[in-house]
Amino acid sequence: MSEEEEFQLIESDVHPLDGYLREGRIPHIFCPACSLGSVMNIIVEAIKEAKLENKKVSVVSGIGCTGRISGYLNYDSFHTTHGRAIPFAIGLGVTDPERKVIVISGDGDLFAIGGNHFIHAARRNADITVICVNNFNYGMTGGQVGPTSYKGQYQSTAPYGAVEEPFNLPDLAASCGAVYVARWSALDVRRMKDSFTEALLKKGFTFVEVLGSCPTTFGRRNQLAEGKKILEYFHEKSEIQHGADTKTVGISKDSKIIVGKFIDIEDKPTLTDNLMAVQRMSKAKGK
Amino acid sequence: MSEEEEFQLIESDVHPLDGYLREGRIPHIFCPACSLGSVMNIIVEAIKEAKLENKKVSVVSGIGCTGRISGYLNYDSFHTTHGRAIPFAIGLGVTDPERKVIVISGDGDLFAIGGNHFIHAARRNADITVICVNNFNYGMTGGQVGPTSYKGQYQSTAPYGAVEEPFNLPDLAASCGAVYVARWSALDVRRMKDSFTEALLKKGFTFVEVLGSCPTTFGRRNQLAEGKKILEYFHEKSEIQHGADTKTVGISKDSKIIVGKFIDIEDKPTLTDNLMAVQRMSKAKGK
Amino acid sequence: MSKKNEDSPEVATGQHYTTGNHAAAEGSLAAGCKFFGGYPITPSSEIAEHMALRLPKINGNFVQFEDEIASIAGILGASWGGVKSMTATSGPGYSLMVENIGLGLMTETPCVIVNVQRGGPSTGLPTLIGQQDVMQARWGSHGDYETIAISPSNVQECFDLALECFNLSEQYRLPVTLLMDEVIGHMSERLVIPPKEELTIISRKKPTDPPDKHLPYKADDSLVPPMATAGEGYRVMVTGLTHDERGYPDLTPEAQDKAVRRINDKIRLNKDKIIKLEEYMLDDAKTAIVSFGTSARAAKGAVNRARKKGIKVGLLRLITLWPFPDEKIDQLADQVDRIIIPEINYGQVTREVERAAHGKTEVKGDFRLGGAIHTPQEILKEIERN
Amino acid sequence: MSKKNEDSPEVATGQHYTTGNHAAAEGSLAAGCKFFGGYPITPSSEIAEHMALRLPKINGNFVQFEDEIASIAGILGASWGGVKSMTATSGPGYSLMVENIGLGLMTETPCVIVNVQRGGPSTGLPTLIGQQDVMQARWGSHGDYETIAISPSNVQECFDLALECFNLSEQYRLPVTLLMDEVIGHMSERLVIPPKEELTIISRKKPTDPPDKHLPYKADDSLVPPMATAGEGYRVMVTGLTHDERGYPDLTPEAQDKAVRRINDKIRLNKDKIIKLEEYMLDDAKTAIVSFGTSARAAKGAVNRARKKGIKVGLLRLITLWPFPDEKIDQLADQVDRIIIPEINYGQVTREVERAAHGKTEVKGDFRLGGAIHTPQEILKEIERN
Amino acid sequence: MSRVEVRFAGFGGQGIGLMGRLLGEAVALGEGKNSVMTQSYGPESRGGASSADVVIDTDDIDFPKATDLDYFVVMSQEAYSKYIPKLKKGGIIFVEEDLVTLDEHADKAKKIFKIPATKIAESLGSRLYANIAMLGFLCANTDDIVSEESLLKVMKTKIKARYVEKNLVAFQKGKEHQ
Amino acid sequence: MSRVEVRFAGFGGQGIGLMGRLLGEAVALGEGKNSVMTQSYGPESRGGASSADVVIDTDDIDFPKATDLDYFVVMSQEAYSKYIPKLKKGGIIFVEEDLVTLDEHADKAKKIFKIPATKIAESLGSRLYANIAMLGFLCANTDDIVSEESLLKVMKTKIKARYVEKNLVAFQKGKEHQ
Amino acid sequence: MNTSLDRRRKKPEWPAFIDLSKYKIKAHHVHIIKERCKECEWCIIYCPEEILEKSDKINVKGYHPPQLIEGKTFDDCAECHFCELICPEFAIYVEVPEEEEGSENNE
Amino acid sequence: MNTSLDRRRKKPEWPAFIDLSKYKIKAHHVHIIKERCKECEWCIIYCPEEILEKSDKINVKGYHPPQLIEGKTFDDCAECHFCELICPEFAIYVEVPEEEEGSENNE
Ligand SMILES: Cc1ncc(C[n+]2csc(CCOP(=O)(O)OP(=O)(O)O)c2C)c(N)n1
Ligand SMILES: Cc1ncc(C[n+]2csc(CCOP(=O)(O)OP(=O)(O)O)c2C)c(N)n1
Ligand code: SF4
Ligand code: SF4
Ligand code: SF4
Ligand code: SF4
Ligand code: SF4
Ligand code: SF4
Ligand SMILES: [Mg+2]
Ligand SMILES: [Mg+2]
Repeated sequence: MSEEEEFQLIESDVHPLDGYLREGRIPHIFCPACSLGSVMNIIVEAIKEAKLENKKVSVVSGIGCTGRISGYLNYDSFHTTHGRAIPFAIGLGVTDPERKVIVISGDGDLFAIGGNHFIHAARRNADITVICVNNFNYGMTGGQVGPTSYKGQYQSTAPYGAVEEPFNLPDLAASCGAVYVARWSALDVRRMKDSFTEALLKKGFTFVEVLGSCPTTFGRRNQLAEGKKILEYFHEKSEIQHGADTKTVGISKDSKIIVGKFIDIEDKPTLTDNLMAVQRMSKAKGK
Repeated sequence: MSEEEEFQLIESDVHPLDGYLREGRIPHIFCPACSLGSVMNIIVEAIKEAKLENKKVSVVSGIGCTGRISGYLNYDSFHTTHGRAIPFAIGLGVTDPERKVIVISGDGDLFAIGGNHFIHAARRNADITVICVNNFNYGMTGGQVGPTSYKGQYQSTAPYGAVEEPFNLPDLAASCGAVYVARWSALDVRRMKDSFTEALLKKGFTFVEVLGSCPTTFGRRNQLAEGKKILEYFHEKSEIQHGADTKTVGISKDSKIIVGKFIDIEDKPTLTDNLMAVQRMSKAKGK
Repeated sequence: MSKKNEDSPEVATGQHYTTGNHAAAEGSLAAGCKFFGGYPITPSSEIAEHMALRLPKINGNFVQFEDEIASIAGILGASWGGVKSMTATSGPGYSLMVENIGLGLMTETPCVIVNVQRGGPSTGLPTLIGQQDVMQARWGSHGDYETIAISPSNVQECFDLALECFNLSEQYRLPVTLLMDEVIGHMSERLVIPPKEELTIISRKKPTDPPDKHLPYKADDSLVPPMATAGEGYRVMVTGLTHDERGYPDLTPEAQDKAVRRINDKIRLNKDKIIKLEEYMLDDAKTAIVSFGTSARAAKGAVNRARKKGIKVGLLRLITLWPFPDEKIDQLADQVDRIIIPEINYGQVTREVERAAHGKTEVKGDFRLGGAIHTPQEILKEIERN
Repeated sequence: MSKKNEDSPEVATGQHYTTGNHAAAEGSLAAGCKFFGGYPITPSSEIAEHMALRLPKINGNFVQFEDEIASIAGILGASWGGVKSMTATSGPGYSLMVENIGLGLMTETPCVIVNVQRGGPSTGLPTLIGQQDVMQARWGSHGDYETIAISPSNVQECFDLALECFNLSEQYRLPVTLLMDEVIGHMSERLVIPPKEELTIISRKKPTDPPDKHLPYKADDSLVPPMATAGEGYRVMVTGLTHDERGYPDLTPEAQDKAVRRINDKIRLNKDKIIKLEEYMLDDAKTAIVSFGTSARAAKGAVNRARKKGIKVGLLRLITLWPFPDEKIDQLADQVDRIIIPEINYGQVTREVERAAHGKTEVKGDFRLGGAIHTPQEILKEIERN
Repeated sequence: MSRVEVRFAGFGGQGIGLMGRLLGEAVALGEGKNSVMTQSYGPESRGGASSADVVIDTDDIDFPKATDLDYFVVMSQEAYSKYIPKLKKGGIIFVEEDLVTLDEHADKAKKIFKIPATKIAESLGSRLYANIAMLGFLCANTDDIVSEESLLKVMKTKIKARYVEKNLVAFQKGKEHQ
Repeated sequence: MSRVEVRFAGFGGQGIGLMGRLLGEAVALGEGKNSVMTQSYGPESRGGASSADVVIDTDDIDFPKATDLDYFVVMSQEAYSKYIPKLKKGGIIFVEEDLVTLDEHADKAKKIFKIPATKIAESLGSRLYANIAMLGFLCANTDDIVSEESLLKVMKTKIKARYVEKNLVAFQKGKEHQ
Repeated sequence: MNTSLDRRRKKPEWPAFIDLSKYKIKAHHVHIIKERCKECEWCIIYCPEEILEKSDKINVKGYHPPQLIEGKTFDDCAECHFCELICPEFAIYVEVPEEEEGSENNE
Repeated sequence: MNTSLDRRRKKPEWPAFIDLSKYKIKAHHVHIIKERCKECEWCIIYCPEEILEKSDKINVKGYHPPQLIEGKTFDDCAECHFCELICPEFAIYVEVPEEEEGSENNE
């Protein structure tokens, strides 16, 4: 049998997106059946779709498995410290209002150690697109419980099951003032791409939560040891409810998972707008 | 004329509450017509009213004018670092479920540098009563803008007027899971006392926002240079709306100020309940 | 590792084969730790994980906080609540903790912080060894303080010295750092935990005077004041501001001198009681190796090999890194022709040795910048170079 | 202070009577600072306040962040955005910044951090002087690094050295600390700002090779790589992980050695170019005073008084604290019988002098623990004691 | 000319720092002499004691704080008790007479000038002008510190426009007080 | 007995660390010898190369890492290329034959044992048993490291109850592989 | 001195922050610790019975503590304790004599 | 090998996450970079046309990359790119020949 007959698919060495990834960095470090690779893939597609000028795009991450994404992407990319992607991104962003700054990081990074920066950035309506891959735990450090772990979830630091109420991320974002809020599971690749694209094209603080599959450190402890089981779970539980009241979209064990675009507000002045206004005022007033 | 005739009020050297204050620490350092003294007064009255055992009460503060309150009160008192009163209080609290831990601190302390601890403590439903005196600025350091400053407010670091959206504190608390949320202005002393008392008697994360008068660093820059003007302002603008949807209670320049008790939820397991549950489970499971 | 002894479930008496991280956790439990507040970070996370498993069973509490700042604040709070408390982290987390370690030092709050060192600076080498946080353990927080930091070289010591950290912390009333490294933390070896009765466990001195007479920051000759904690009726007043003996803020140079001098002197003047060293074949040595942690194992290997070749070399292993054993080094400088310091950093202990040797002997660092440890052969080469 | 010169509004050319804090702000503006990210803290807040007033007028941005961690992260981001950036704080805030200062060091990000020192540890003496953060400026963050810290002694120097900090930061690509103290920060004196043309302003070296050939972390003999920033088409890759010349994470001991050695050596090997000292009446001195910041003023007063009495004493004023002038001290140790170090701490620079003097002369610290400064009379007494 | 040391002292809220800054700048920019102004703050800038030192010299000023006061301008009892020991023998005291009661320590002064600065200020509508009234009083009764001209010039640039006028009146009233 | 050094190597997810831990504990608690087990991790514990060293000695073990491998147990090509230079001349290689192609460096080995551990494991339902199959294979073909008895004892206590049985089968299959 | 009275005129009805009917009126004393007062005037402005005013006397910090308006007596006090609760300086408080008799001369 | 097919049977209708009607069907190639595949099976399970299955071959890491189910051809592919978008390894992609002609031998 020839190769072709055995595998039937056409063998290749390169992928059409390879040019958008840093040379020599694929294979990435993500585990088999981890959705981070997919999310990375979709981010690139969305940047293409949004027709952003490549050199005007910066990608900023904190630390974590998700945080590694920035380093694979062939844009200006910044892998900062744990939890600090957002303030770094704000500093980076204000130096050039034309720059589109994307923050991509994990639930622990953005909402445990980084929670304060998130709520303040949303309040200020900073001009950044924040993508959080919520895999319900700290993947990078081996699977500890986190602020999005649902009650009853087992993790290395919750050997008897998590007991705390998790954050409802879309609601937190909304109540702090985000102008765009959406959530998709790792399976909703095409809708995710649309949301990323919309978020990128919008001014101000835009937020997309992606429910990611982490078979290694989340799944293994929660009867979802394979990536395909997690996707199946998302598939079964998801329900699209565009415009849902964010108060109602909290996730708990075995509950429905509400996905969709929840918030899309127009014309709220952004941090950049405000800083420009201050510059104008300062020149007007002879202080 | 005799003294009595001149002053007519009966002169005294001691106040009935002096015993609840640390010996030799009055006069306090607060400015004339600063409401922090009143709040301190009311906290003591509320502790009395709630009939808490004095030695089971701990008061924890961060740094700021408001943060100085703990140090005047004659309970176990802890004046920690800027922004860290809440996690300190959590550690202190879990060591004895009978202990009532009160956190009293300023808007900057609790919501600028300390914002993350606040949202997480609310999420965990930690057993603490958090009182925030929101004086719309950083009093202690001389009047910088803060996350509760309203748009158009002048402060030393907002010489052209504040431009950012402020936090709506009751809404932030509510959306993170606080079981009791109320707001009063410094003028509402009696209702404040009732709210403090209710909050103290409730388990879980309870939050009262007090709109304070800071004539020195806030008032002076905003045409409210005297404490009495600020109280007058509160008096004019306040409207009691118990049970108001917290989304609607944001404060902006010259807007109505909605005060009242907004949230009072029953029977939500608290951090202490949860930790006890873990202890039980750990003993059940032979892990 | 599971508990072996039903009577004192906090002490896992028996023989184990386990990692340095687990041993440190067990040592802490044996010392009486009842509260762990932490935030995961490689290569320390197994300490948190083990505590999460073990603490609830002995009516202790494990809280995973939202970050390292909350963790250190939380354990200070718990200590004032009257229980022994700890956290564990690595460089980046320790950096975040330094402000509140300062609060612990100023308010004289016993607690233990484990730093399992990885390569730095910054995120550096998250999974690989470093010994680059030695100076940070001493100088990381602003202001003047003295502190204690201890460095184990094997799994058994992780247990023994974790317990010792609690003892010192309670005795001298300060946050004590157990300065491990990634290799020790992740290495598995045999660990023998004695029965509880055989352990020496020290707890904070309590006041004996009645609340209305008590001055919480008044110390006797030991320079360490007894510690009343919350709920005991003493109405403690704790502040990171400069304070007088009552604990009241006193923002004067005089109060500052008194308060800050004492918290420094209680360590400076008790150095001899605190410092632990291992001396190995030093008696007739003409060359001394000074080392610590994992590096000291390679150093011992090198000494063994060199002695076989007849070279007069010995090892001074610093178990206590801070307070630094100035006098011992000064003495050694009188004795030997050369001091070699193999360390996995760019010259931290070497600097201190240089200072304490007062120019009396040659001081030579043998540095690795992180990620790998010296081999005995490499150190031997350094010994033989001349 | 208002701008005087319409052509270069960032330089407030002219004569002023102002504080050290305002002078430091003006020095930064003159150096080209266009972004301030900060969080208020006594006694540094006036720097932020002045920047809030001045920056918008020159198309710069002032962002008051939610805390010090966000502030330092923000200014690193701004620096990679291509502008000169800074923050200002005091001890507690600096403690919170150390983790991300480490990120700046590892990623070689130019920026300036002002620490107006107050008394510590912890909250300590918020409104009163300390010089207790000298060692923290060098060792506060985890991991191995070298850094630059500079200490002004008067208001004019606050301007001059703030500008110098930016120059060094841009030239050597690292966060540089301007280590002021409360007295200098709040003191008012005459300040003369020259016209822009008379100022030397250095900016980061830019790459000259095309993006596809560019290796962002490959340095020439200067050990400092040119810096491409965001938006220039170089697709920079910046990480706090150990990285190779491409900026890619490379978690091996070899990459660690190369990367960390270079960021240390770029300072170690350029020490002589970086270090600034003031020597005052040292030529024939038998006693040397080594001091810095506000203390150096009292020390100069003491030298003047002692000289009047015929005592051969001189002053070495450390303008640069880090890198430490080891060679100069070693030399001085050969010359003098005694070195006295008046400092407002419990012996930080004294330790370094002790190390660098190699036992060749008597080294004696004259410590104040914070809140007050030495008087010339007190130092004179120390000089006369023997 | 040799070193002259002036200390202003009172409590937070009296504008002690402003007095120091005005004098310091008037000297340094108006009189061609050197001056250093330092302040000592209470707990993070409010309440309690407050003081400001101005050291004046034609030479370089090494030590920036006042240690032997040539002039002691005092506006609260607490400040008086705290700092009176620092008065140089033969120094001069300016005192807010309603708020400070002198004691035997004041005997070492060569001269004592008294003024009810707060009352004067209140008569102008706010006790906040007391500091400037005192400054006028100081200016009128000394000759080796600063000229009225230099002081007035600085006041006009350094005081917020809307308060300048009232302050000039306060200054005048202070100057005229006997 | 003198020092014996064993290195297990492969990629993240193959359970390399577990092999080391089981062997280390079996030696230290079962055989009365000393053993130190160290691991080398990839980026924060996943992906890429993974290795575990077990050093065995009757004496104290100073240096904890393996530098001259007596036994090299290798389960990925990357690991083979990386570590083969460390094999002692006359050392022994155990190799997962489907995942590793040997080259001339292997010539210095005294002996080479090959096993399709992954295939064996897959035949039991999951490639995750490959490590234990390899361990059985190692145990069967060495005599100076550890006894089967000690290893089995440790496996029963250290492997999660629900996986023990399958692993024992894998061990057996490995042991029996020729 | 009329300032406080002028201010008071601007106020709408009292019940917005204090419900007078709750407090029964009886004889008692209003005490002042005059050195503590910092003249915020809150007790004066918000006393529902409008019985207080600023005095002319100054205390050691230069402040004018409150006094009874001429013609008012303790009997006019509603014993609502509002002044006591709101005083930020712990300077004013109301004490009800244990027994009605003899309350006038308990000094 | 039937695993993936079994799985697929559990699924409800496809439109929940992909709308087939959007993609016009035409001849094109599905490419595989086999050493990158880590056998997550997502392309297999969620291919709306159900044309993929695990192969028996293992790659260097021991994984089984996907192959066409026997009997299926590229003509069965809907060109929806779903496999391409979801593949976390950048291992599979779909390429539409620029011109219909000659598409079979572009290797
Ligand atoms: C200051 C600091 N604390 C802790 C860590 C360790 N750490 C690295 S990633 C991480 C959490 C990762 O979780 P998440 O952000 O959810 O990312 P994931 O790996 O799950 O994608 C932690 C705690 C660190 N690097 N720095
Ligand atoms: C880490 C740290 N950063 C900054 C400060 C300085 N600081 C002290 S209090 C304060 C803000 C006070 O504002 P708020 O909490 O609103 O209290 P207020 O004084 O207004 O009552 C600041 C920024 C500090 N003490 N520590
Ligand atoms: S640990 Fe989880 S999140 Fe991290 S790479 Fe593996 S599967 Fe993905
Ligand atoms: S500054 Fe403001 S908050 Fe602080 S004491 Fe003064 S008035 Fe009160
Ligand atoms: S208690 Fe006070 S406020 Fe109430 S009526 Fe009497 S004096 Fe007025
Ligand atoms: S409320 Fe208190 S401080 Fe204010 S005026 Fe009345 S007595 Fe004085
Ligand atoms: S593009 Fe991929 S997923 Fe879509 S039908 Fe073709 S093979 Fe299936
Ligand atoms: S989606 Fe990619 S990695 Fe997963 S099985 Fe298909 S080709 Fe392999
Ligand atoms: Mg995660
Ligand atoms: Mg405030």
